[in-house]
Amino acid sequence: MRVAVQPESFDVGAEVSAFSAGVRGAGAVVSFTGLVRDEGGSLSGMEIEHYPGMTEKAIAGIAVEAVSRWSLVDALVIHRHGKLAPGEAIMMVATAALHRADAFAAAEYLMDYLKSRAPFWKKELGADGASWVAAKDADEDALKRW
Amino acid sequence: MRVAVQPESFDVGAEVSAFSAGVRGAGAVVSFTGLVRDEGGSLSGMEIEHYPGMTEKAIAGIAVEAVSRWSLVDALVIHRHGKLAPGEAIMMVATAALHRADAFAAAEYLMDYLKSRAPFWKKELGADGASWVAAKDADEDALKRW
Amino acid sequence: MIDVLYFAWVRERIGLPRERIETGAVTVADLVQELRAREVRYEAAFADLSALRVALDQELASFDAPLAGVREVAFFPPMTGG
Amino acid sequence: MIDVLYFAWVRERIGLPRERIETGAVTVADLVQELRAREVRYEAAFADLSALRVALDQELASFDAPLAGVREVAFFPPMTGG
Repeated sequence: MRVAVQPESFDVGAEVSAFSAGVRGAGAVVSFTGLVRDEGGSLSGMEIEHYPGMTEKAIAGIAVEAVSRWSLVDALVIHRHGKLAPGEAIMMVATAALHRADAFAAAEYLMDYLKSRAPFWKKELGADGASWVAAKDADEDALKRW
Repeated sequence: MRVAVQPESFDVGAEVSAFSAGVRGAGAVVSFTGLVRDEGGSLSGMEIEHYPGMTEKAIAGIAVEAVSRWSLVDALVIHRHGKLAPGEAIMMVATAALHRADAFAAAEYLMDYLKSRAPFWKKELGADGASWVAAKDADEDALKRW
Repeated sequence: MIDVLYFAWVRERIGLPRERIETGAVTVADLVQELRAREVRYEAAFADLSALRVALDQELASFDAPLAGVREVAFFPPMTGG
Repeated sequence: MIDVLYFAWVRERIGLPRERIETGAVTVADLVQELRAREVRYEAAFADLSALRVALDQELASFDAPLAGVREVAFFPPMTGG
């Protein structure tokens, strides 16, 4: 299991390759990548604030729970902070399990919890200035299914 | 949208990279990769038979349905046939959507339909000989949720 | 004349991947009856229709589907892709 | 003495990312009352507690949680990771 919180960009393909190569015995690998949307050209980028220390702990706690609940062979979470341009990868998760249902469920669980329980705050940078992204009720509701 | 049915191996990471780079505007990319399990060392590999012509048509039909139902920005399916060794990638799908729920649902839909509606047949090659993999009732049942 | 294709263990039991058949069968079920009557290897392959699937011109179909206009029939076990 | 951290728009409204505070507050809610009474920028930041979250020593907590033994309190809006 690996958790990385970093300002640097990362190579999604290289991460998926390395992750898949290290999960001998698994039958299913799922990856999710979150990209900065450009909202039809109205966004010039995004700035992500985080809570150093708590972020790493919170993500590790979420990942450990996912590994145990779905008997994962392995799990990976990478999340950036700082300034990002449209199209850039904000974060990714990868899960490896014996069967596809577990790999999918664990990846969705990781995403749902990272959205609402990992201390990151997104600010959208647009032509008319910057604005904090508001948390959605739907994201909080998504936690109830687990 | 790209569908490839091929005997050659493919580079999952390179495919995920290329796919992600081409989906400007999307906020979420999900990939699934199916790997040959080694079943604790008891399997020496797998041989996949397919129905040339029907395979491509069936997959394209499934992918078109997924793109339309979840308003995908793009979708990718690669599926191998022929002989594969443990650990090798059998197939992959990738989906790109504005939001994560659509990208996840479409990837799971693609997988459920590829399992039971794309004309592939897997044969496991073990120490005690070869045996055709039996379809699972659970895989047929999985279609009912869509 | 119709092309009949066999896949996976159906192919192995019958011992060939495809053949051209002259038939007057009206439905898939009629064709199956005709094939079963041929030889014990066909009888073995078609013993349990619930374990078989059929495609007509590369589209999944049912055993009571008509064969009129069909050029290619394929018999195979449930698919195991993915 | 306790370290108090602010993130996102809470940080922006209060105008600083962290401060050390001498307080006798028993619970988080008490501390919030104390801070609100200080200046209008604190009042603005803490006007609607339902829009705020709190962490004690880097673990999410509720506003009625006790502060005994806590070294670090953080206030922030609902998280928007992922």
